Amino acid sequence: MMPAGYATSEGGALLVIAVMLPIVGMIAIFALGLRRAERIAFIILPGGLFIALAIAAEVARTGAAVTYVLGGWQPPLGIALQADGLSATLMVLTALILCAVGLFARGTFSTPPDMSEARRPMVFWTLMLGLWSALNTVFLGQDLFNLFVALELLTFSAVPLVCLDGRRETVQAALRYLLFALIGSVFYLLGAALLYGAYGTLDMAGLRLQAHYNPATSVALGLMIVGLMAKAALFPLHLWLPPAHAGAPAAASAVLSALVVKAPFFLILRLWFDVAPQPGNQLAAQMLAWLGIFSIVFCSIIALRQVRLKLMIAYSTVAQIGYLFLVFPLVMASDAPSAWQSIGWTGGVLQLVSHALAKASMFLAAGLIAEALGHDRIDNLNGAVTAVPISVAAFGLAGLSLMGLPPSGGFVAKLMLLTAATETANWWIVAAILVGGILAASYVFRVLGRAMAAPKIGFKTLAHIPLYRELVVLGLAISAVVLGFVPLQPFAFLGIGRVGLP
Amino acid sequence: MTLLPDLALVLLILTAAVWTVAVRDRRDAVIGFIVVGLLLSLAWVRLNAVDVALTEAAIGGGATGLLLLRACARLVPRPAESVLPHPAMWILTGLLCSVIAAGLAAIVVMPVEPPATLAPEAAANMGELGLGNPVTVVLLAYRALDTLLEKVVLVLALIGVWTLTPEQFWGGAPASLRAQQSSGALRLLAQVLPPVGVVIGVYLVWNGADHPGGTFQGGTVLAAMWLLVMMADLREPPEIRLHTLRLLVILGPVVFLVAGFAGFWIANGFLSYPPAFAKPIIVIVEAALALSIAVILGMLVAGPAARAPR
Amino acid sequence: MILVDMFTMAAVGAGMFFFLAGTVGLLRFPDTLSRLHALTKADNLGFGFIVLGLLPQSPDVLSGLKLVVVWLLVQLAAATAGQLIAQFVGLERRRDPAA
Amino acid sequence: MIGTATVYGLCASGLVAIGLYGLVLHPTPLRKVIAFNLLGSGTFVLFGVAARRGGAAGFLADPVPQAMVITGIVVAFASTALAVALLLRLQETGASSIETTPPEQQDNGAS
Repeated sequence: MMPAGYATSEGGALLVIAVMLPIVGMIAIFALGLRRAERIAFIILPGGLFIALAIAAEVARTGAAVTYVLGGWQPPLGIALQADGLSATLMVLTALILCAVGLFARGTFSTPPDMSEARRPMVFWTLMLGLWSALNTVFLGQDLFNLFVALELLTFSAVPLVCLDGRRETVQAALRYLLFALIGSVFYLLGAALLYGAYGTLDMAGLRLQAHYNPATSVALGLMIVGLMAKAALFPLHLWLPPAHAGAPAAASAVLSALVVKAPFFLILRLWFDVAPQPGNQLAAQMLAWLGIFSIVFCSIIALRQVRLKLMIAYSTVAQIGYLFLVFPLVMASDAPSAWQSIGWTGGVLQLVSHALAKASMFLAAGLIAEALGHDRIDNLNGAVTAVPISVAAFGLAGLSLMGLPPSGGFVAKLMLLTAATETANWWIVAAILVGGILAASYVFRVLGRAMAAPKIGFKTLAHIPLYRELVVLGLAISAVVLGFVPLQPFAFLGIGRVGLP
Repeated sequence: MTLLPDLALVLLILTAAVWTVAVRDRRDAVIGFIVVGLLLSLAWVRLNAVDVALTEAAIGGGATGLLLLRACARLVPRPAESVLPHPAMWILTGLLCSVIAAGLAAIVVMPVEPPATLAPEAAANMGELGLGNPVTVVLLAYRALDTLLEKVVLVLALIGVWTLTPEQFWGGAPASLRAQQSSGALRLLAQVLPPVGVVIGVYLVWNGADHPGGTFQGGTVLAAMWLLVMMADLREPPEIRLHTLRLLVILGPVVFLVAGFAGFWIANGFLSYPPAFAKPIIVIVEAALALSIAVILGMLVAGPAARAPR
Repeated sequence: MILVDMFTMAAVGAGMFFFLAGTVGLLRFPDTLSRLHALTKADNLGFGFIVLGLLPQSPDVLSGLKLVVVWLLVQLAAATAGQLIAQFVGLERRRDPAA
Repeated sequence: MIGTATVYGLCASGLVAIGLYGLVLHPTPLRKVIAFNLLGSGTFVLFGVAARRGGAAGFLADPVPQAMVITGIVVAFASTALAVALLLRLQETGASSIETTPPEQQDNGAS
């Protein structure tokens, strides 16, 4: 009856610090109302990055998951945090992107010197740190209720970021986002209630040992996955995402699109491979993949028709998330010894990481273009290349990854998914990946074509953009590209600490 | 036969819930919701969950009800709210909801044997801590991380509400809570009740260590007293830039965090308590949390700042 | 002992009667003020009798004291709520005498 | 044989269905928020049923799901507060319903 116990491992305390450090920073900013909120944030940001790297190093060194049992209370009564290869990777990714976005945002969200506290900086930095803690908890949590609290933490950090500038349509977008997120949470919680009623535990390892197919398990997992789908904006539950991500300030959009929507997907992945009785349900896997296909094709086409750059990028996010959901049938049909040794699984994770880097870069680039030109209407982008050349270049490089063209992380990811799909004869998926690539190329080149065009007569740059901000954007885009050169070997890291299938 | 009162209660709850959703006027809907909340606290007593019953009555019915009533008062009146949607739409939705309800019902009528429970584990470890109320032990020891993070959720919710402050009012005070018509009776209540209410709030927190009650219930009662005073126009809501206010908001989370980190030195790690001091530590943390909850709930009801700082 | 139990039954029974009467009044009376009248009757007499009936049953002085406190608080709240509702009705009537 | 817990389990299912129906169909945000609270209450009662069935070792009910419900109720209150603040702000800035889509988003309404 009792699942295999957790034991606090060496370096386990790092996990606690990863979750608590941003909270300490958030509380400090909130309470002290210091002259400059960003100063505290810039102490926490490198600290958090260091912790994430230390955790990854510990996982790599020991070749096993790093674990911490809170208060010494053994799950399922207590709560454990655990970092395996995948969660360590995602934590490092999160830390990198947040640090980049922090650098980028320093200019826009600094407290004016004549004020003791201004609304936008105070809110932006506290929420950003809250969001970090939430993401780390999602990646580390092993208990489904603890993960519910983490998801709520994420929602409460993300929703106000959307309406930071207080315009009517952003408030509207935030409200819609909140309602979708709340429906998602309730469905998740309903599933958790059913699982508790059936097994008396919400600990993932415990559930993995006990769970078997019965009505309660199927309904519970179904409800939880549907709830998480609403939070991850999978078609047809994506309607909230484009206005929300397009309405937020560029720095917030980057984090929302790159990281926040990945958290619920990560949980679906965990429910599917770490909790659900194996082998998973073939029909459900096909359904998820079909919704992914619809996301890719449908939202890419809508992205192509957008007038405003940020809305286009937001639709592209929905499309790119679609790729992630192709993983389920691909992994199930593969004959690899375990799920995470299959090429489909690695391709999916790589898609997640490369999209995060590319999309963060794209949103930030769009923000700089809008700052320089004073608008973000795609048809009037002429001359952007003279105003912010580095940002346009970054947009193009990030675009490579979205299209899946070599050399880029997106290329390797999509190639892996494509290989897995051909091997398992999932021809619809093959078609979707190819069509999605062509559509992505069209919308990226549409923007680039405009941005590269000669400026109209009387063209004026509205604002001067400091070089370091453009370099941050370029750095993110380059990392998305460099991911394509990483040899396949380190991907074994993603499998560290994952339990073999029974 | 013994099920008769339960069946009647459930019937009442469901009727009130249907009314809440179906009624045209939104104020009626809010009142319906408050009724559901109060009936639900009875249901929680029947489910042997007195702690939850207190929380549901205080927060589910009380605080949420106040919040919604205030929203009603501030929203511009609309002639009728329930615009009948397209028949296809409500038939489809109705069908979907019925399927989900039927699925849940089918699962609850087939309980697993023996019942899945963590009660024996919870009981086995209680002795170490010296507390009598198992729910408090779960909240502040076994699953203290959830409780800590949930306090952070409350702080973030407050920041989220404050985000909606118009730029020129940042740092100022929320809109006054006073009723349109000043009332002598309300003012009298706001003078007589708070001393009693504060005693009850403190009692609930103190008593929560060993008996039903605890931080949330006590904190909500404290918040209710504060809101009453504000509604009777005896006090204005404080300016959101005030240091005292900010410090009160974070007092609970900070004390909790300090207790958590202290565990690295005085016990076996984060959020673990040395057995000899477990009870005093938990009671101190609870007291700090209750104070913060009271302030946060009050400010959440008061809403974003609506006046420029003085 | 029997005498005490009989007292409890009688008092609680009376309380229930007043609650029933108050509820019927609340549902059947035509306007807000008379409904309010019915409601306060139920609160005062019904609840008062029930507390009175339960008092001899309390195991110790503290529980009895709690019962009395509960009764006092309910009286206070009911009186204030009654006042507020009546005031609101007065306000409406002044604004729109037809209602 | 139907027990007390089962009766409340059915109550929970009913609340979930009623709340979900209102949440999906009501056009105005305030009514959606109320419906969300009903839906949430139903979910909590489901935990309560599991708790009541799990009473053992001298406890009348399993305290773990009860503690989860208390956490959940507080979170639901926080959600309601944020939603109410958003919808009041929305009114201040000039819209009366979240269903009115601004012109530039008209084409996503179709998707």
